[in-house]
Amino acid sequence: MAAPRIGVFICHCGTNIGGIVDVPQVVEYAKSLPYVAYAEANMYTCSEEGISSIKNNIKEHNLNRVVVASCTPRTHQPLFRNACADAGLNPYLFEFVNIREHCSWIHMQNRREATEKAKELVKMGIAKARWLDAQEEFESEVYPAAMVIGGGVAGMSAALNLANQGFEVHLVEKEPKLGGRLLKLNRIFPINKDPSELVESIVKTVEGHSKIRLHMPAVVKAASGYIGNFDISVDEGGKEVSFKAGVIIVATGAQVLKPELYRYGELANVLTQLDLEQRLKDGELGEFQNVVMINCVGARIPERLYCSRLCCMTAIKNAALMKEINPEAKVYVLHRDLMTYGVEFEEYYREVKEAGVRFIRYTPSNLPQVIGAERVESVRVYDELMDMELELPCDLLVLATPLIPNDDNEELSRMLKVPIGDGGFFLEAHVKLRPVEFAMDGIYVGGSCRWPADIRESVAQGYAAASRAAIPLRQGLVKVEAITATVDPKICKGCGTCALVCPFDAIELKESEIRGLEGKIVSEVNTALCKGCGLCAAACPNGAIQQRGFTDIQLLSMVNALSGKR
Amino acid sequence: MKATSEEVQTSVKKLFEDGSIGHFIGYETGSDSLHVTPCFLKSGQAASRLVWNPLCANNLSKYLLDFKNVEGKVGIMVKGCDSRSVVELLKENQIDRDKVFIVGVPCSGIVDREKLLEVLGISPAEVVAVEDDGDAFLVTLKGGTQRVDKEKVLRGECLVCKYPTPLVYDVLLGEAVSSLPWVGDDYSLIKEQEALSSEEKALHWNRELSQCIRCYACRNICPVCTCPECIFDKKAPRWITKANDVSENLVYHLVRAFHVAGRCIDCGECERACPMNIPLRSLNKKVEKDLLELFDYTAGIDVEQQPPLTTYQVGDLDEFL
Amino acid sequence: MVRQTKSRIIEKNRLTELLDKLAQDYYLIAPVRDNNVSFRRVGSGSEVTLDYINPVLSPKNAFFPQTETLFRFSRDDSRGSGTEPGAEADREQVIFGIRPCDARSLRLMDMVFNGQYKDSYYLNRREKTTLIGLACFDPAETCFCPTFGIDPASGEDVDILFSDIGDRYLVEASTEKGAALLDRFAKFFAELRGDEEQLREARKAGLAGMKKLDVKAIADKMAPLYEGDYWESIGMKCLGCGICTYLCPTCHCFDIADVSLDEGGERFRCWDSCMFPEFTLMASGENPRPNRKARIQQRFFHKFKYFHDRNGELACVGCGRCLRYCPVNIDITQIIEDVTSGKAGNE
Amino acid sequence: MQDSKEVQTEFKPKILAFCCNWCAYAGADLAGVSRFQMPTDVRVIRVMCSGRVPPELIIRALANGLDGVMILGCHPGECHYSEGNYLTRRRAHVLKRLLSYIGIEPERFQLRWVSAAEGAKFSAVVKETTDKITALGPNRWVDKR
Repeated sequence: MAAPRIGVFICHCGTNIGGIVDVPQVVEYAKSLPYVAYAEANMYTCSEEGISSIKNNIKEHNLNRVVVASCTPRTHQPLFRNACADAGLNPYLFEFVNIREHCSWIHMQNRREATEKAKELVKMGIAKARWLDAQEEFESEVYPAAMVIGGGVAGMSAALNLANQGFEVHLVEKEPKLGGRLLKLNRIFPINKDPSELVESIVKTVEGHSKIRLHMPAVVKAASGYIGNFDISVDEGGKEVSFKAGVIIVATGAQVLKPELYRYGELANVLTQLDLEQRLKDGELGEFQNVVMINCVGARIPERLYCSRLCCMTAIKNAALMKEINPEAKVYVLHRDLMTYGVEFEEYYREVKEAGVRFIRYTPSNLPQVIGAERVESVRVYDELMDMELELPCDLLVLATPLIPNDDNEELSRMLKVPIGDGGFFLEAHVKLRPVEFAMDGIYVGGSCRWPADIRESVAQGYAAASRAAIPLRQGLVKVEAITATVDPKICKGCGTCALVCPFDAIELKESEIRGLEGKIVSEVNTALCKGCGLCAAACPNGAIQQRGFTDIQLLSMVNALSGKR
Repeated sequence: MKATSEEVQTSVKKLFEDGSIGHFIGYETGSDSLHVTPCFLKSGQAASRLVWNPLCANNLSKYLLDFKNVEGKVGIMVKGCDSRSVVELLKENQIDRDKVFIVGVPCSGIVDREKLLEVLGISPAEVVAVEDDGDAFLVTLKGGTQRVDKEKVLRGECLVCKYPTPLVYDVLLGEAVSSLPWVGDDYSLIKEQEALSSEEKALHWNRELSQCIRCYACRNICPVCTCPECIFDKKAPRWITKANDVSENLVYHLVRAFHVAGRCIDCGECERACPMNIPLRSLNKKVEKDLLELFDYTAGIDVEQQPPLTTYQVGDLDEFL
Repeated sequence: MVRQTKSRIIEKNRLTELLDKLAQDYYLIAPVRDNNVSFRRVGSGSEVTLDYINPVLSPKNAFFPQTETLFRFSRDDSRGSGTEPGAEADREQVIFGIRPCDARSLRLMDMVFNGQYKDSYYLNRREKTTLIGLACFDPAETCFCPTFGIDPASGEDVDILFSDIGDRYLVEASTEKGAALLDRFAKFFAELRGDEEQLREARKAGLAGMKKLDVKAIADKMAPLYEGDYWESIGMKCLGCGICTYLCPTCHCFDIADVSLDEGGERFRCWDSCMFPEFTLMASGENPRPNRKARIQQRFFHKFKYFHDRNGELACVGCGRCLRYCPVNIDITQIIEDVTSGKAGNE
Repeated sequence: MQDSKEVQTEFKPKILAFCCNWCAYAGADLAGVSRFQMPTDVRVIRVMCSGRVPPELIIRALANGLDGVMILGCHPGECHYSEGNYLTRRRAHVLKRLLSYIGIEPERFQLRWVSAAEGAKFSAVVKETTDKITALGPNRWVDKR
């Protein structure tokens, strides 16, 4: 291997870095460090000028490692890696040093120390770069089929989207009927329509689609594999069915909380909003004169901190409906805050108020009280705005309760190795930048299993998940960032510690087939399954397994560089 | 009753004869009456060399690694503690249970040679034999016999041993010993150390570790140090230089303590091997104590038990926030 | 050269005072009880222990330290790059309490460091050191120095020999360096009373039963064992640790490495051991001594053959440390007997 | 060990922080984007998961004379790799106690949870740790060669 020749490019980022850090001084310092063959400052390394300077200098100075000290690798690493690749340098021979977010922006009052810190960070980056190796990305074929779990509106939207693009879709629904929670609703806001029209037309399309294979009632029993190559087994009405899929979309929805509050379940005229809808739908509601609705029942409390978002609109919708059925009825909505985001919803709220529905704000420190022995007779509430206690006559109390995670989320999470976040909902890869993907490649998420979502959002997320899932399906090949684990079978002792800590079952103990080591039991990494977390490398007692791009020697060199060792 | 050397010899001979084993690893008398040395047999003929007495300190289980590729089964003599390192070796797939024949010997404590000589105020040449005699050792001297209380002359690990009888064996010679009467709080010495101030601790360990000559005897004798190439022998990355100074020694000993965390079974071999008398068990015991307190884990008990640092509970202690 | 002996006595109760004085004027190295007794630098006489047969580490550290800076360098051009010898190179040192076996080992080490190549580091220290030996009357069960012609009560290889003869030490200087030191500290010493030689002879009774093996022909008997299986059985037992080599007063192998820091660095050498696999590991990955058998065989071949072929001496002084401290009780005396009796060849 | 009289009047500690790519590093980025000002003594090494950091590195860093080492990772339950930080947590509990046992003050090794959204927390952790370690003074466990 050729001796390292490191090129260092230090970015002013306009004044973002250059205004604080003495960039020329850092450049001079970099030049004094071992293996540095070239160093320069750039106004903007990410500009066209900066990028071509990297490319030109790789050639001119015969550089075989590149270090850029600028902003964060989380946004700019691909750009600089590509620049290296364009100049014929393996993109993994690039190392990023963050002297903006981690230095100039947080030490604006102390230029001298910021400069010293930038020098040290650059020194550490160079120390790591010296040990970088060229890497090849692993490619694997994608089986052109998808599995969508959940036949609600989100799942159906996703399935239809992919099927219409021509991909085979396995849609797995645990109930005997498609439609999900929508089937239970009476009307849908803000259009105030019967959802069955909507559901039926979608269900019909799904059921009649030649590319959709329906598994119903069915539950996923096992799933193994990796992006492009999942092996799935479902229990379909007691029968085991197996198939392959290249991608998986999780759209399993959520359930409505049945509260243990306000004497729900004890008094006959206390309902949840969903109970109310069911009765309205079935025409079994009966007479009513005084309706009180309470919002945030079981939500935004210490045990369940989140806001379910939909319940406010549900309450407004049903309050309006009550007024519509019986214009003489008195309808009160007791709320903590009202979520009526979006153009139509705020307008809808105003209309309902005009129709005579009264909104009263209560505080969690002073909860409404249910009065009555056999039935609710009145509700006593402290009106925060009027600063007085009211007693509202009541013959129908309706509780708006939040959506809560399905009971089987945990099981599915373990099976698919996708995380569950606060409150038991599934957790996407990045709250802002990757909203419908899991960190686990090839698995996507949409609808209320992620977070309480209304129909429109569920449909949109279903489409979004499908469009992300279509990328690998369409490309037919997936590439894995070459930060996966590798084993040195010569020094591996086959203790299996790495396999025990691997969250992705990517490591197996196998008999080696390498010449000279035939029959030796050693760890073997399935690169397609490896997600590059490096847990194995940290657990291995003798460094026999390493994470590419984060090897022991690379990390140790950084630690030593920081300690003043070379 | 404790098994005698003769019983060991007879049964090993039989094992060779009936084809149960092709090799045997045991003890024989060493350079003097106060030493035994590992003994490797290929046939029953030499079985009369074997001994079993309170001087058999060596944990022989690591030698099993050298017999991976031999024909037939390897017989080995294990005490309670040694059997626990066998469990660890099995757990990490370092040996094949089907290729090992374990001759278990319940053990009521091993003599600390230096302590014995000091208590008796004699030189080793005067000793003829040491035998187990309940709560004492019977020491035959050239000029007569002396009984010495075990508690005064036992090895440190034997003073806190909770597993005198092997946990895994194919045949057990002698009666099982369920517990040892002198064993109380395993961790009283550790707790004393924990109570010191940071400065006192640093001084203490600086003094201890500066004496280390990095002969690696503690590592090489350790039955659970089984890496074919230790990270400390690697040239790249070089975790420690060969320079013998306290920073390098610190890295060596702390990393070693961590590497055997959840695997160390306190056979005491590291400390016995150390020519500089560094209290190495103290580091391992500290980790052992924490693993017990934090994760209710004890090493070397059950082959199926997952090592504590390769698993977790969502509800584990979280001090970090 | 005829050795002139200058004899004095020192009362036992004046020894600490003498050591105090020596510690003031010299870099004094003496046996100290830490976890174990070893030779260390002492600042006063009270730190010194006399309760030992032989310290766990021989005093080779004083001439050939386990870790020794060869030179330091700076990256600052204005300060020049070049070497900067350590200040310790110039100190005058005294070793008190060295046993005759260890003293003999220095003679063997001289053959290495003062042979074809002159090792200035070692030789400088040798030259600046005065050895005060302590005669050995109560050897350990592991001692076998007479095997190599060493008289444990003699001062052959030291500058001054102290012999414990009860209430006082007989003090004999056999070199000019030793005599000069006696003169310099004359006030601590007294004239002989006359019964000293008699008392010494009485004490020598303790040496009567010492192990003395016949090693006359050992080098020749080693040669045919090179291919034999004898070492297999020893290698099987051996742990491959460095105790025997590090504790051995005659083992002298070292490695050289650099410490490189931002501001500069140093080159140091440190003990190495033929028992370690990396000792012979080549950059290619090839290892000519790939197993414990090959390594332990090398150790004994070096001691009893190669060193002898080169220097006419066996590289062992019979101090017994390797036997005493070996965790698996590998017995060098047994090996010598096996080799010389021909038993080793029959295995 | 060095004589404590040598303590410089103005001690600037050198602290290393291993940050996981998904939470803590992003949190540090957010702190930067938010221009939260903080002490200059912490240097970040990016790893993909807090679980990548082996005890060897922490021990080596402290033996090298660094004054403090932190591992910053995702909150429990939020690991990008679902369980890496749980393993980190177990290791850290054991390592912290072992370090403390030989006299390295527990403050010198910290594991903290910082999410991608917690720029403010990152900055607070940096301040807090810098303050604590400054108060402790230099890591004098080993005399640097």
